Amino acid sequence: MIRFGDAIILGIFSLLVLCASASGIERFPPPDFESGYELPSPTTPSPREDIYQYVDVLVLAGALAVSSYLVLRKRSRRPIFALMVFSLVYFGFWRKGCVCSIGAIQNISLSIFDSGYAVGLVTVAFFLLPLVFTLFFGRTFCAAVCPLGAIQDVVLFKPISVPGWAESSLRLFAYLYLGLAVLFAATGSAFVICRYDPFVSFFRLSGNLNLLILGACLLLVGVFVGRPYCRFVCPYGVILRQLSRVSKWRVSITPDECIKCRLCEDSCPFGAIEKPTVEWPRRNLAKSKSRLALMILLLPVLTAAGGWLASTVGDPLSRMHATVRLADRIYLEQAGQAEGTTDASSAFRATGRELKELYAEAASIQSEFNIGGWAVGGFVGLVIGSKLIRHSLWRRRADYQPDRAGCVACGRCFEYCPREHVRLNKAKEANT
Amino acid sequence: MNRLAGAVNTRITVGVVIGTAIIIGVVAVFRLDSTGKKGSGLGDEFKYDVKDLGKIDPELILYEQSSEPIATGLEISRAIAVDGRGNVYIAGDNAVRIIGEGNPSKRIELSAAPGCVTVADDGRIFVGLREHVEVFDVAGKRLASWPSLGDDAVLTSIAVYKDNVFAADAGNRIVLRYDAAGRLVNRIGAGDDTRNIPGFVVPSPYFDLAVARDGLLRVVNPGRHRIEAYTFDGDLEFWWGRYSAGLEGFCGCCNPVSFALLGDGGFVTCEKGLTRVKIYDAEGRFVGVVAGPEQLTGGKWNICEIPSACRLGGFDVVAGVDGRIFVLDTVKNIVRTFTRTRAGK
Amino acid sequence: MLVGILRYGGLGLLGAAGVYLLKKNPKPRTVWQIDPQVCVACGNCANYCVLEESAVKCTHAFAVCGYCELCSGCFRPDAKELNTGAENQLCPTGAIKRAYVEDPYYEYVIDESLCNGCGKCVKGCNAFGNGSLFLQVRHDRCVNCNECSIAAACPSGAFKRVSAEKPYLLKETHA
Amino acid sequence: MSGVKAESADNIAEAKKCSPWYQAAAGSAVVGCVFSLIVAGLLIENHLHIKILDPVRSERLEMMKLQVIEQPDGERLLPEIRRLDLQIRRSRITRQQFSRRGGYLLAGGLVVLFVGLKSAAVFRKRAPAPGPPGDVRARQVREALLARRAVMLGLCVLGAAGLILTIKAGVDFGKAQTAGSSYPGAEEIRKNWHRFRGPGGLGISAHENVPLRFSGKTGEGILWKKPVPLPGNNSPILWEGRVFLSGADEKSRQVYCFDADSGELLWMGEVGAVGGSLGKAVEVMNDTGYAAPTMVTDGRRACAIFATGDIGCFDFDGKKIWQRNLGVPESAYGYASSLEMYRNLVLVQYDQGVAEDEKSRMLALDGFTGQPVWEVKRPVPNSWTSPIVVEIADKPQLITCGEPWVIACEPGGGREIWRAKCVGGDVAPSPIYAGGFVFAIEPYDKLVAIRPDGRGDVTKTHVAWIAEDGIPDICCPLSNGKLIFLLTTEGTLTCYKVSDGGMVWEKDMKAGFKASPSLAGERVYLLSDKGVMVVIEAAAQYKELARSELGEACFASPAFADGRIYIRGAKNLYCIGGGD
Repeated sequence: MIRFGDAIILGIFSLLVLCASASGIERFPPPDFESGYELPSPTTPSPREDIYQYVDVLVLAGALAVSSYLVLRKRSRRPIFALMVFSLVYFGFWRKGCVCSIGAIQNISLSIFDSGYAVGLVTVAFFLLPLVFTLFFGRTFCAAVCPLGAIQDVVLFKPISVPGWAESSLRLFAYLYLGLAVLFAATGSAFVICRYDPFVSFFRLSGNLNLLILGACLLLVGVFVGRPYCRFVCPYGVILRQLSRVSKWRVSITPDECIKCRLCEDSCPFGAIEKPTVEWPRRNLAKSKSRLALMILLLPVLTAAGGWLASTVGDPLSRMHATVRLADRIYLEQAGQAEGTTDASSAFRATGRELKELYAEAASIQSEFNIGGWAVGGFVGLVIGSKLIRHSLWRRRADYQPDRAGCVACGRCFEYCPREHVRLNKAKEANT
Repeated sequence: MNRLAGAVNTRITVGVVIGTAIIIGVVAVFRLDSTGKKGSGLGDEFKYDVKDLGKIDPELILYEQSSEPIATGLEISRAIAVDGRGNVYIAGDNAVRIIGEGNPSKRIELSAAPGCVTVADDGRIFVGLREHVEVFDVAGKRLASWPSLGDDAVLTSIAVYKDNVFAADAGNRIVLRYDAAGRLVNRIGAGDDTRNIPGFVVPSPYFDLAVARDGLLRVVNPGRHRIEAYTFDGDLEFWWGRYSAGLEGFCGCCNPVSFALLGDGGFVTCEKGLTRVKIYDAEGRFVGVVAGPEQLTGGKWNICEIPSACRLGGFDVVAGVDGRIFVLDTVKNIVRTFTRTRAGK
Repeated sequence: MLVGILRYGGLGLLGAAGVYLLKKNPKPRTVWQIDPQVCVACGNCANYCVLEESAVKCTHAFAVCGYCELCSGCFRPDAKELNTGAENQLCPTGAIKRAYVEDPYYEYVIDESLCNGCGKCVKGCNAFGNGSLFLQVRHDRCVNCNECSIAAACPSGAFKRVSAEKPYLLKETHA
Repeated sequence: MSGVKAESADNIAEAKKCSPWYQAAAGSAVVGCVFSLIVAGLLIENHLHIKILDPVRSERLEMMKLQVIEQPDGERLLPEIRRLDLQIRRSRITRQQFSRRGGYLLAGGLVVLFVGLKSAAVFRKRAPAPGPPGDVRARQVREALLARRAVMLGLCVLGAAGLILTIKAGVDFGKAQTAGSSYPGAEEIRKNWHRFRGPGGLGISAHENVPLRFSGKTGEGILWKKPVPLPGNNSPILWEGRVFLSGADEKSRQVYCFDADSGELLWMGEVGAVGGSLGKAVEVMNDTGYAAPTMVTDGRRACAIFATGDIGCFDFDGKKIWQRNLGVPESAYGYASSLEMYRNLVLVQYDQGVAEDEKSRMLALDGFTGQPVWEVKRPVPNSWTSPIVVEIADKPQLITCGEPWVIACEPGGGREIWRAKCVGGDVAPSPIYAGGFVFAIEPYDKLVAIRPDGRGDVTKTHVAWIAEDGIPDICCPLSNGKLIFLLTTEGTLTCYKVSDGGMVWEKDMKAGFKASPSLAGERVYLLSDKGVMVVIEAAAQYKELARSELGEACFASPAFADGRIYIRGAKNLYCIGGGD
C-alpha cells in the first residue's frame, strides 16, 4: 500500500509539473474589449445540497427499528410489507440507491486498505447500523429496509421451492462475490458491487442496457424463486447471515409453542424453515463419524488450496485495475503483439511518463492481488470446508423453526401457525 | 391425473423461463463493457478528424531533414535564433543555450523564463523575458536590462535591425520599437481607423515579427491569418495571407505562429494545430512545403494528446544564412534541420 | 454463552471499526470531476454515463478564450464560410452559440441542453486554440454514483473525486 | 382435522374466485401488463431507432457536408443539409424525451401490474396443504448426501474456473518492469543465432546435431540455395524459421528475410538514405564492402547497419519500424562492426577517425523507436571489432575492443566497469569470453586473457596471460572453455590452453580464411575463402573429421541452427542440412 501511495504522490507531482508548464500560457490575458463587454464566468451549478444524507441515516435507523418491532413484537406481515414498499420508494426510487449498505462494503474496504481514502459518517452508518441491528434482532434489515430486497420481494408471485442442496451450493457464489468485491475494492481496482448492481438502473429509470436486461432477468427469476439476489448473490447478506446466527432475539414461527402441525412447512418462499429432525441413525453411525473426521481434516487443506489458487489467479484478476490493464496493453504494443494504439495507451504516452514507472506500479498492484488472493481464496476454501462439515453433522431439532442465518424475517410464516391465530384471537378478545 | 399433468407442465414452463432468464442475464453481464474497451460508441460525426487535411502531396515538399535532430537540453523550449556563423540559440527554461557546430555548447542563465531570443550582427543577444528585454554579450555577460512593460505584457518575438530593436508584445497586442539603448521610440500597430490600421488580433501567445530586406517590419496578425508590413513609423503598407485549411493559406484560428525571412526575400512560416512549415515568396505566393505533420510530429496528425502538451505546441522556425531551416519542436525539445533538395514551381 | 460472547465480541469489533473509520481523516463530501489537464476528450463521457443524457458537458472558460472570429471548436476545420450554417458547424448537436461582440471578436457559449459531452469541440479548441473549451461533470445533473461509470471507462484517468465544496476543476485564468 | 380445514379453505377460495374484488384486481393486473408491454415495445423501438436509423441519417449528413466543401456546385446542397440537420437534432431531442418519459410510464404500468397481481393473490389465498410426511429419516440422510455432493460440485466448478484463469495468466510486470520493454530470454537467445557468431558472439551453437558433410558440386546435403541480390560480407542471422542478412552497394542498402525452411525470400527492406549520407559518396575498401556489419535480431525486430552510417530496424513482417543515420563513419577500410542487442537496446560500436577526434562512441538505441537511450564516448580510433554482451557472474557486461583499450561496461546504461590497455593496431578480431577470461586480440601480435572481475583500469592487475604465436588479423578466436583456437587469414590454426596460455598444437590449414571458426558440439567448423568447410575435433590433438566443398567463395562466418548450417557465399545463400 505504501508503494501505491507513493505512486499517487508521484502522479500528483508530475501533474503539478505539467500544470506549471501549461499555466504560463493560460494566464495569457483576454482581449481588451472596447464595447464594454464583460467576461462572463463559466456556469458552475453546485452539487445538490445533500442535507438528505443525514436524513437518510435517520430514516435508515428508524426503518430498522420499526422493522424489528414489526417482526418481533407485532408479528404481522401486512405492515412489514407496507414498510418494505416505503423503503423501496424512499431508498430506491427517491434516493436512487446510492449509497446503499451493500455497496458500502467496498468503501469501507478501500478506506481500511488505502490510507488516502476516507469515508464519511453516512457511509459508516449505512454499513454498521444494519449489522448492529442484525446482532440483536436478526435480519430485519433484509425484511423491510433494503430496497434491493424489497423490489424482489414485491415481484414474488409464484414461489417454487429450491432444493436444499442446490441452495447450499449456489450460495457459494455469494461468498465468492463478497471476497472478490472486497479484493477489488481494497486494491482500488473497481467497485464491482456497484458496477454490476442489477436494480439501481430501475431506481434511476435509466442506465446501461445490459444492466437493465440483467435486472429484468433477475426480477423474472424472482417471480418464481424468492429473492434470488439476496440468497445467491448479495455479499452483504453473507455478513448478515453470520451475525444473525448469534442474534439476541430472533423470529419464531409460533408465538409460544410448536404443535408440529406442519402447516407452516411450505410457507417460506426462501427455504428458511427447518423441520424437526429424528434421532441419530444408528445404522451408519461409524461411517458418519469417520466422514465427519475426514471433512474436518479437509478444512485446512481446502483453505490452503483455495488461497494458493486465488493467489495464482491474482495476475489475471489484477486486470480489473485500470493501471494493470494499461500496462498490459502497452506491453503488448511494445512487443508488437497488439496492433495500433488505444485511447488509453496514447494518452499514457503523451504524458511522457516512464514505462518502467508504469510497470512498477502494475507490478505492485499485482503483488497486492497475489497477497489478497491468499485471503480471498482461503476464505472461500474455509467456507466450502465448513459447509461440508455442516452437512456431515446430525443436528437435533424438535420444533419447526426458522433457519437463523437464512431467515430474512419477512413474516410470511406467522399467519400459517394456528397458535398465532389463537394469540390474535386472544388479543382481539382482550381488546373488546 | 389431469392435475398432475398440469402441474408438470407448469413446472416445465417455469423451469424454461428461469433458465432462459439466467442465460440472458449471464450474457448481458459478460457483454457489459464497463472499462471502455469498446470505445465511445459515437458515430463518425462526433469524431474530430483532421487526418485528411494533414496529408501533403510529396511533390510539394521541397526540403528534407538533413541531419539528426539536436536535443535542446532544456525542459521547456520557447524560441530559437541563429547567427551568421551557424550557431543556434535556444531560449527556454530560465536560460539561453547556444549550440555551435564544432564548439561545446554554452548556456546563459536568466532570471526568469524567456519568451524570445535574437542575435544582432555584432553578436549581442537580445532576450525577451515575459515583460522586459535583456541584452547579453557573446560571453553571456548581461549588458542591459530594459524597463518592464507591465503585468499584461507577454513578449513573444524580438528582432534587431541596425539600431532598432522591435519587440512583439502579445499581451497588449502591440509592437514596440526601441533604439539600441533600450529607449522606447514608438508603438506600432495599435488599432487606428484614421491610419487604416485594424489592430492585431492575438488570441494566444504566438505573435511573431521580423524586418525584411526591403526595410519594412513584418508582423504576423495571427487572428486575421496574415503577415502585415509596417514602416518603422507605424504605417501599415500592405499585407498578405488568408485563412485556408488547404496548403496555400493558414489554418486554424490563429496562424502562423512564427515566420522567418529567407535569403531570397521569401518567407518560411510555421503553423500550429496542423503543424506545417511552408515557404512563401516575397509577394506572399505559396511556393512549397518544408515539412508537414507527418515529418514534424511523427505521422500523427495532431501534435498533442493531452491539453498540457497542446499548450506547448507552437513550434518556432528560423532560417540560417546558408538556406537551412531550423524548426524548434517545443513538445519534444529538439531542433530539426531542413535543407532544400528540390526547386519549387 | 458462546453465542453471547460472539455477539458482544462482534458488536465491539463493529464499534472499533466504526471509530477507526471515522477518526481517520474525516473528509468532506466528495463528488466526481474531470481534470481538464488530463482529459483527452475521447468521447466516452457521452455514452458511459448512467444517465440517458450524460452529466458531463462542455464548459467554457471565457477568460482563456481568444474570442476568435474563426473558432476551431465551433467551426469545422474545413469550413467554407464563417457562419453557423449546419454545414460549417463542428458540433453535431449544434450546442455552441456564436455571438458577435465587437470587431473582430465573437463570443461562444455552450447550450447545455444540447451538449452531449462528446468532446469534439474540446479537441478542436485544444489542437488549434487556447483550450478554453473543456469537459466538466455538471453537478446539477450528476447523481454522484458510488463508482462513476464514466470514470471506470476513462482511458486517461482524468476522473477523480474532489471536495463538494470546490466541485469544479476549471482552467486557470488570467489573474 | 387438517384435511377438513384444507377442504374448507379450498371452498372459500372457489367462492372468492368470483368475488368482484378479485376480478377487479385481476383486471387491473391485465391492464397494467398490456400497458407495460406496449410502453416497453415503444421504448425498444425508440432505442433501435437511436441505435440503427439515426446513425444512417447522420452519415448521410456528413457525406453531404463533405460534398459542399469538395464540389464546386456544392452550394445547392445547403438547404437540404440544414433541413436534415434540423430534423436529426429535433428527433434526437424528442427521442431522448420519449425514453425518459417512457421510463416513468413503464414504471407506472408495472406498479399497476404488481398491485393488481398482489391484491389478486390476497383475494385468492391458498390454504397450506402439506403433503404426506414420508420417511423423515431417509429424507434427512438423502438431503445431507445431496448437499455434500452439491458443495463438492461447487468446489470443482470454482477450482476449474480458477485453473482456467491461471492458463490465461497475464504479463508478470514484476519481471517486465526490469525490462523496460519486451526482449527475449536467455534460453530463447541460446536456441537461435541472433547476431554475428551467435549468442554472445562466441561462435558456439547450442545444437550438436549440425551436419558434417555436404557437397556443392553434387548438391548433397544442400537443402536450398538462393541468390542474394546485393553483395555483403555480413553473416546470416537466424531466428525461429527466418534468416536475415543485408546487402548493399553504393546506391542502395537492403535487408533480406529468407524462410529458413524453404529459402523463399519472404521480404526485402530498404534502408533509405537519411541525413548525413545524403549526396555524399562514402568510400570503402572493396574487401570490406558497404554491408560488412552483421545484423542483429531479438525475435521481435531485426536491425541492420551499413558503411554509410544508416541504421534501420524492421519488424518480422518487413515493415520498417525506424531508421536513422548516425553520420558517415570515418573508417580506413570501411565500417564493419556488427550490431549487438541487450534487452530492448540495439548496441552500436561506432568507432571512427583517430582517437584525438573524440568521434568514437558506443550507442544504445531503443529497439522500438530508434531513439538513443545512452551514449558513451570512446577514447579509441576506428576499429573493426564487434561488441559482445556476455553474462559474467550473473551480471551482463558489454565488452568492446579498440586500440588500445578493452572496455567492459554495463549494457543497460553504459557505465564503465573495467578497462585494460592491451591491444594496438587496426583491431579487427572481436573479443570473446570463455573459461572465465575475456580474450582480446591485437592483430598479428598477441592474444590477451583478462580476468573480467576487476574495476577501473585493470591493465596491470587482471591480465592473466599473453600468447604471441599464430595471432589472427581478422578472424575471431573460438573457445570451448578449455581450449582456444586461433585462425589466421593465411591459414595457421593454433590451439592454446585456456587456463595458462600454453600452446597445445599448431597446424597449417593451407588455405586462406576470412570467416571465423565456429563450434557445434565437439566439432570446430572452419570455412575457407574458397568455400571449403573443414571440420576438426575440438580436442588436444588435431584431428580432421570432414572436408566439404561448397564451390563458391565465402567470406562470412556461417550460422548454425538445429541440424542446419547457413552459409553466405559471394553470391548465394546456402542452407546445409539433412546429411548425417
